[in-house]
Amino acid sequence: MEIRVQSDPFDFGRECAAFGAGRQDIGAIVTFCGIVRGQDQGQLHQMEIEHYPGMTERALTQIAQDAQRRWALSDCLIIHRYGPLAPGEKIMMVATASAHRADAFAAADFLMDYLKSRAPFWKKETRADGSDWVAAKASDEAALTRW
Amino acid sequence: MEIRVQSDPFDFGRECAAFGAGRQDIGAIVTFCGIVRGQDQGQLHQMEIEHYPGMTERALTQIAQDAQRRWALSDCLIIHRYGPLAPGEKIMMVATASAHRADAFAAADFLMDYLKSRAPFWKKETRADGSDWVAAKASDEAALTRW
Amino acid sequence: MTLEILYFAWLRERIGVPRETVETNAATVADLVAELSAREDRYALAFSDLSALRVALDQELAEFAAPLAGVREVAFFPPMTGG
Amino acid sequence: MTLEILYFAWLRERIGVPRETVETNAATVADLVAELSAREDRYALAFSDLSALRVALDQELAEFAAPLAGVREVAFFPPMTGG
Repeated sequence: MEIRVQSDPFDFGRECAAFGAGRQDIGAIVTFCGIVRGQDQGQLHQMEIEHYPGMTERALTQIAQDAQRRWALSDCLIIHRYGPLAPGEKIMMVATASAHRADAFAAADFLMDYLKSRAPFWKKETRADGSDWVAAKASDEAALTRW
Repeated sequence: MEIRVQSDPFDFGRECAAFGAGRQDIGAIVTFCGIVRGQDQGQLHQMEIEHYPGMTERALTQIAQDAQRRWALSDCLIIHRYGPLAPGEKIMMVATASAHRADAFAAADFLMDYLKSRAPFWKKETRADGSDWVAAKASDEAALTRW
Repeated sequence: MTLEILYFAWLRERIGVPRETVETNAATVADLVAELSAREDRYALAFSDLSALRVALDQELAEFAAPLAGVREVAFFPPMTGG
Repeated sequence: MTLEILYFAWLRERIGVPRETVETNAATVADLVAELSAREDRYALAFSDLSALRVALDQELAEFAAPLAGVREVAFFPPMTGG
């Protein structure tokens, strides 16, 4: 299990290639990558991600441990960036590995749902007409009841 | 949308890196990779994948088109190998891209379920005590009723 | 009519050939299976449990009750195990 | 007791500082919020709708009714929007 919170970019392809490499007990890998969309409600100039250093790592670790208790995971990776991001940049990724696909899919889906609403990150979007903090969606909070 | 059926290995990391690259309308990418497990019911020496050339490409295209009708996908990729594979080798992958994570997750999960039971591939496993064709699982057929 | 018949996986191994060309007047897939099974034991054995088999007509999955009119390629195989 | 108080996102912007050290006898988070709100308008304004806010005590999510005994770090912030 690995958790990384960083301002630097990460290489999604390289992380996917390295995740679970060389292991013969893994039958299924699921990865998710979140990307800054440029065309959402007018052209986005920048997305700034604020976080709570210390609590972020704790929250992500707890969420990943929760996933490992619920499903038979061989491995689990979460990378999340903070700081200013441009449209098209990769914000974060998760990867899950398991013997079977159902576990890997469910765990990745679960990680994303919890990470959205329970890890201390906040997004601020800057457009031509100014800056706004992204409001939490009721649907994201509702998604947690699936688990 | 891209469908590739090939005996050659593919580079999972490179495919993940290239998928959806440079697009600003994509907010979420989900990828799945299937890998030959070595330790399933005794040490596996080799997995041989047989397929039905012609029908395979048709079936995968239909499954991908189905996914595109059901969810708002920006892009969709399926790569599936055939021929002899060693433990640890990557068998296949799917990737889905969408504005939002729910569509990307559901579509990737759907592609895998249909690809398992509706695309003409058959697996033969060779172990110390001989070779056996992998039997289809009732749970894989049952998974189709989810959609 | 002339049909190209394909066999895959263990069915191919039991029948002993990956494909063959057959002259037949069978109206449906089930009729064709009966005709082949009557021909030789290896077919009768391979086709003994149709619930364990699938059929595709011109590369589309079909039922054993499906008519063969207009069909050129028939494929028999066990349930698929991709992914 | 001495508490380190942290603010994030628009709450940080409205209150005008990312963190501050506060001497207080507040028994619960809600008491602390009332104490801060009585201090200056910018706090009263920022804390006017608690349903739009979340609180963490020593980096663990908590309720506004939670006691502050033994706590060293209190963080206030809007609902999280990670991923």
